[in-house]
Amino acid sequence: MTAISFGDALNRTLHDCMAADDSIIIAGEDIAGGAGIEDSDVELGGVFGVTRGLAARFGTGRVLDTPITESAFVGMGLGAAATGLRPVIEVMFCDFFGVCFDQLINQAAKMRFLSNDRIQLPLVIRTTMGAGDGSGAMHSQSLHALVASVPGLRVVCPATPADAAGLLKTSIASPDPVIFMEHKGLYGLTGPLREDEDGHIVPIPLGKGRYVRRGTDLTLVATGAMVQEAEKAADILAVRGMRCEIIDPRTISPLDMEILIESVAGTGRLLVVDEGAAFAGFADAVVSKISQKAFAFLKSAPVSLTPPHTPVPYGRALEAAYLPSHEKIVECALRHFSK
Amino acid sequence: MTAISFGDALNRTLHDCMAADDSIIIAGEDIAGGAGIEDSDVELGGVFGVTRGLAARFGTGRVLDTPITESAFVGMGLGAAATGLRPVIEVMFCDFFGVCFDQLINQAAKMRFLSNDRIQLPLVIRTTMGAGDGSGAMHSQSLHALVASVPGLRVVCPATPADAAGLLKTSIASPDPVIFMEHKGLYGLTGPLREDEDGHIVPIPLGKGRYVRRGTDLTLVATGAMVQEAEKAADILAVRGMRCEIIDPRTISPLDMEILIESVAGTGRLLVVDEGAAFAGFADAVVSKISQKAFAFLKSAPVSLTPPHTPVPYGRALEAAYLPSHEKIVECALRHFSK
Amino acid sequence: MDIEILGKYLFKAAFIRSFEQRLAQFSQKGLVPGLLHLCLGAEVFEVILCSKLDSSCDQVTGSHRSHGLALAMETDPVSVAAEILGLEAGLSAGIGGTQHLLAPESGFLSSNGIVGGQVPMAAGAALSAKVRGTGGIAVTVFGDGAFNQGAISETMNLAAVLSLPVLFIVENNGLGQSTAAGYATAGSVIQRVRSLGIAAERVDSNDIEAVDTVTDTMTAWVRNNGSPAVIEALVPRLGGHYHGENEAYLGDQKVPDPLHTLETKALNSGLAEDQIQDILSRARQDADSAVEQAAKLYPAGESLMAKWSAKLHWNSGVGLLQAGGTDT
Amino acid sequence: MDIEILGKYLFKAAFIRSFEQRLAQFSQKGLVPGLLHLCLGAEVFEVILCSKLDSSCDQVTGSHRSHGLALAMETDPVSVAAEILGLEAGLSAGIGGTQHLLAPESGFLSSNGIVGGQVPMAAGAALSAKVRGTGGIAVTVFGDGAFNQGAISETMNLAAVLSLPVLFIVENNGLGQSTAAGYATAGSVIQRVRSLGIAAERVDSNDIEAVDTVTDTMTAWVRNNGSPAVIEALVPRLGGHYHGENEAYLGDQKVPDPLHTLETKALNSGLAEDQIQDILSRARQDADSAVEQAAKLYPAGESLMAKWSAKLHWNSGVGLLQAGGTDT
Ligand SMILES: Cc1ncc(C[n+]2csc(CCOP(=O)(O)OP(=O)(O)O)c2C)c(N)n1
Ligand SMILES: Cc1ncc(C[n+]2csc(CCOP(=O)(O)OP(=O)(O)O)c2C)c(N)n1
Ligand SMILES: [Mg+2]
Ligand SMILES: [Mg+2]
Repeated sequence: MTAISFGDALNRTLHDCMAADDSIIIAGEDIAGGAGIEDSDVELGGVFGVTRGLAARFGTGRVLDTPITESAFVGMGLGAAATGLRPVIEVMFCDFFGVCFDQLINQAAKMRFLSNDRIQLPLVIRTTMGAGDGSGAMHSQSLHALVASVPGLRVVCPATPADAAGLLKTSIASPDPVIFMEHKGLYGLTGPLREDEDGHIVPIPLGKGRYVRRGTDLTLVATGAMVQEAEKAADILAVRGMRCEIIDPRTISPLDMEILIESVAGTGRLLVVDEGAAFAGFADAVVSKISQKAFAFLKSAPVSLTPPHTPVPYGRALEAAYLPSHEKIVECALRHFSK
Repeated sequence: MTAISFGDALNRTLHDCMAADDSIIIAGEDIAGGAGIEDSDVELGGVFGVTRGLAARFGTGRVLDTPITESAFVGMGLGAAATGLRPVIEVMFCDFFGVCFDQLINQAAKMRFLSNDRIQLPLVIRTTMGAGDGSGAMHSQSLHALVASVPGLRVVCPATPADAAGLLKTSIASPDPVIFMEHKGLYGLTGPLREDEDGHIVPIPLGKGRYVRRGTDLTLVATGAMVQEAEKAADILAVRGMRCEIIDPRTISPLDMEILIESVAGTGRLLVVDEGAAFAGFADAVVSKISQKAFAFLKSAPVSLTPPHTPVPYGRALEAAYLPSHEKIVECALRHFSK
Repeated sequence: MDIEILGKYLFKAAFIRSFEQRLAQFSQKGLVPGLLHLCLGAEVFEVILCSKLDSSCDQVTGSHRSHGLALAMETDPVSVAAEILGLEAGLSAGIGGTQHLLAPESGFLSSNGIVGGQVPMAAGAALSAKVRGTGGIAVTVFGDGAFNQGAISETMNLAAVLSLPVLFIVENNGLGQSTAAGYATAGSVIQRVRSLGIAAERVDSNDIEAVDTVTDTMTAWVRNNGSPAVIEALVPRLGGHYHGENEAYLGDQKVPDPLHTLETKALNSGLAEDQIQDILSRARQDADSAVEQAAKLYPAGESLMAKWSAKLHWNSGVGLLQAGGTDT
Repeated sequence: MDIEILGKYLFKAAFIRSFEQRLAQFSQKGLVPGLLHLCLGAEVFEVILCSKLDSSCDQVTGSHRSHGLALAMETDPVSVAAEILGLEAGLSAGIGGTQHLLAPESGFLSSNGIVGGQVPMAAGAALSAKVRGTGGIAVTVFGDGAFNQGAISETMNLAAVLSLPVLFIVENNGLGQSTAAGYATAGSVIQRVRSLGIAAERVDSNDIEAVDTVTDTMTAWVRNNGSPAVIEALVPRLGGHYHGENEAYLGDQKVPDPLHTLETKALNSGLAEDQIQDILSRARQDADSAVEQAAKLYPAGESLMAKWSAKLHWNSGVGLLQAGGTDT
């Protein structure tokens, strides 16, 4: 068990996977950095440093800096995936999915289906998500459910270094296109890495959630950066006598319904906290699925806690008012579930 | 009360609105038709004929045929809306939102907010949705909830000629960007048009649902082409002794929660049938909101009936297996609600 | 030109023509689920183009109007026809349909329902060929209308910048649906692509000799230099945008049919009249029988959708590597 | 050139420089929520460009790097600074921030967080001017990196085809984030836009006279002809991509600073040394005091978000015309 940051865990995984498999290539903007600048020999390694050292190690034949043309290079990724490579494409922020959305929802998502499974599409789109750093309305969105609502795309939202590494490894091996969403606020988070006896990263299956903590009174569902808020809230609620069970589904699609139902069966109460859409987002999806599948267990109305249905604001006070937080979780839990 | 087709109702509304307000312009592909063809004097009026006669009447200064560049002309629409015009832009199929999604989710959706209301954005994006005509995976999607999940966009899904006309009129007058989704399968549907004593189309407010029929045993929620399926199903279920109440919310955002809660308060049972996403779609949104807001009224688990979580298939038998239908509604209602 | 080769071109082009005409008849009888975008007029160019390719390492992507390309790449015609008819023996068991023909096994990676959607993926096929050192190239075919789509200009730039072996084919038939290319396109195709520093040639599909040379030169250039090139092919659109469309917007343009031109060329090059007739009638018979055979097959139905529903289900790991984990 | 005009240019450009430097200091103190993309090096060009515009009918849209443009269009500097600081007196009460400055009232329609996102909307502003007959034009400013984005090539084509009065400005600073323009861009900007049949000029921002002439000619051309034009402006990027960035990837490039060039030019044209110093120090004082004043204002908070939450709520008709209906 090594303690490592979330960002370094991803970097380590990319290094390991690329070393093990020649067919893995990566492409994106500034992922090596300094392309075409004469005296430049210092790698940028992506704006968050996740791709550091890859170009130096594997060469610019496999680590491609691209022009700022997401449609072209995401499409290139899927075309390469359909013809024998395993591309890992970086789209700097998921907000930029807007400029390449056709390549995601119509091309990547549908190709395996349209080929009736004659084509496998081992494509990973790495991207960032989430607010909290004053990046404003077009660099802070949480579009995990939006992409998960598109049949054919798999969506991963890790919350810890170990999950980031293990899930990235599995995503790269997946024959389905995977949208791999890294919350910007987590890059600095440190934690242990799970390795096997040979020092290999232990892969984590897609579709398998995780009990962050066990509890009996309320099921808190959270992903990405919200997991930490849920943990802090649970600490506070524990003092108030409410023992929360926290579930991190880790992947949005496939979604681990078993763990969700199991938990709600135990607690009878559901609070989903999410940074995504207030309408038809991840929170609505979970509340709906649980209401349908575990209705009999519910002791009271399920509750979702999301940002308001507005774009992400910029100013610090505004952003704080916008984002779910442990304080808001506590307040929400007490208001809805304290009798 | 004139009987008129859904398509003609839209055409009539565009004529009326453009005649009444010089600032309304329309743009899109082939909406006049024959642009640049020398001997062409026959207007195509759009691939579904909805814009027929507009170019002849209002001139190509206000009715603009565009190249096949959705990002450019949707963006042009929003820029024009921000600076004094009221553009009605046609995107031929909502599946093509992929190629102009940035202009929808980042630009149009966020502009009023980012300006803190100094800019109004009276932009209507007319588009088609829905399967059932063998158009295949990229001309048949139902992305109403996907766009409704984006804060700042309003989404309208009319199911009758009267609603199409009344809602289009209101949409054009709206200071918010509206995605106006016309189900391809409805263009031929005829019905009365609601006009006032002066022969003007009666506008229908956004956010106001409609009781399609009253009933006591089960609330069926449906929009667009699914309303007809719900009606047929209700007829059959009536024979089996189940009296369905059918609600057509008509607009996805804003969503008329009052009518939904009122209905569920009466019936205690909810079945949402929808042609959109099986995960984080309209059905999940309604089920979630009702489970949260009307839990106490629910006598049994709410249910959603959607297509499977796959792209839309092409072959007739496949497409029939994919789409919700009145038979499937009946089966689903009996399975879940017959005790 | 070698008359044997001319004969082959003629056979294939005539086959495609007959194949589509036969399907159009089926469409009129209501037996085709979707709208048919026929390639009437483009067959000869496409056949000659594809004759320069090697389906073992090259990949072609095409637009909504790609029946001919799939066939020119030697995709099994019964499977193509069955796919267009939405039947079980189709390439994808009828899941994809007329606008979504996928046959990477014969070098036809994909056609596409989104104008321009097929173009970026060609850069990917080219990248694969380059990284894996297969010697292959990618060819992507699209229309004059598509030419203005951002995804295409982006991909041309990307292919140039990354030196990817992609041959871009602009099939300029003068129309995008009902809109004239001259109206929709600023500047000229050739100038625009040359301004990217990409090698480009324009060819009239009625000039058989030129088509043969240009496709040969340009495929070789891309293959040998590992960098992109463009061909603008002037092809007529001999029918409506789709079969059965109300073509009222079209004036009466008269354009020579490259298939007739090829016939004449073959005749002038020494192929006997009866040989030609024989080729044409064989082509027609083969095409008819392929379509007829396809039409006899079963439609795919519920079980296939059930399979896919399970596979892609939001709560299913099927089809995904569940490395060391249980299937949820 | 008229020394009075040179003096004005100098004042404004120096004001923008000081304004941004002051904000950079605030950023270092942790008082700016987001990353600051400073326009260091582009001020002179932007000031001269905007001096040719009429804010009563023209509209400018800009990229992520648009503080200078907003100020050059005479947007109130306190409001701009407060917006960048995320405070209540900001243009949008701090909702938008550094990358989202919207001031249509002063002819600056919008800046943008999406590379290229601001360009199509300029076509719309131009269309409005055309349809409403205001005599206005739209100007849209973006970088060399953005130039490859599909939305931009699409918009150039659209503006040409529909004859829209849009002036496209490619601010070529040789870099898109850490990537050289020469690496990312096939062909040359000028050739590429001229191939669309669009009038285009290239100008070095250190050639003050040329900047003055080219911006004057091109804005007039667009206004008079009602059709698009392009200026490629060579501007240096005197700092990192954003303030505080690790610029290790940059070699040591030495480029002349147009602000110094303008100073020299003013001197050579007859403006006295002390007049120049006076201009520069006034500019610095004004800028400092604008930023300082802004920084004293309140942050907006919960009540504003509550207002917007109600307004845009998925279950709210607020902000929508509820024609004849009840508000649900
Ligand atoms: C993004 C997108 N926009 C619009 C359409 C509708 N559409 C299908 S084909 C077509 C015309 C295409 O013209 P062109 O590229 O010249 O090809 P051609 O049909 O002439 O072969 C249009 C507008 C589409 N399928 N995708
Ligand atoms: C669609 C999109 N892709 C990527 C980015 C991230 N990004 C912001 S600025 C920038 C570089 C832009 O370069 P250029 O257009 O030359 O403008 P400059 O920063 O040099 O002024 C990039 C890659 C973005 N904001 N939007
Ligand atoms: Mg064409
Ligand atoms: Mg730049």
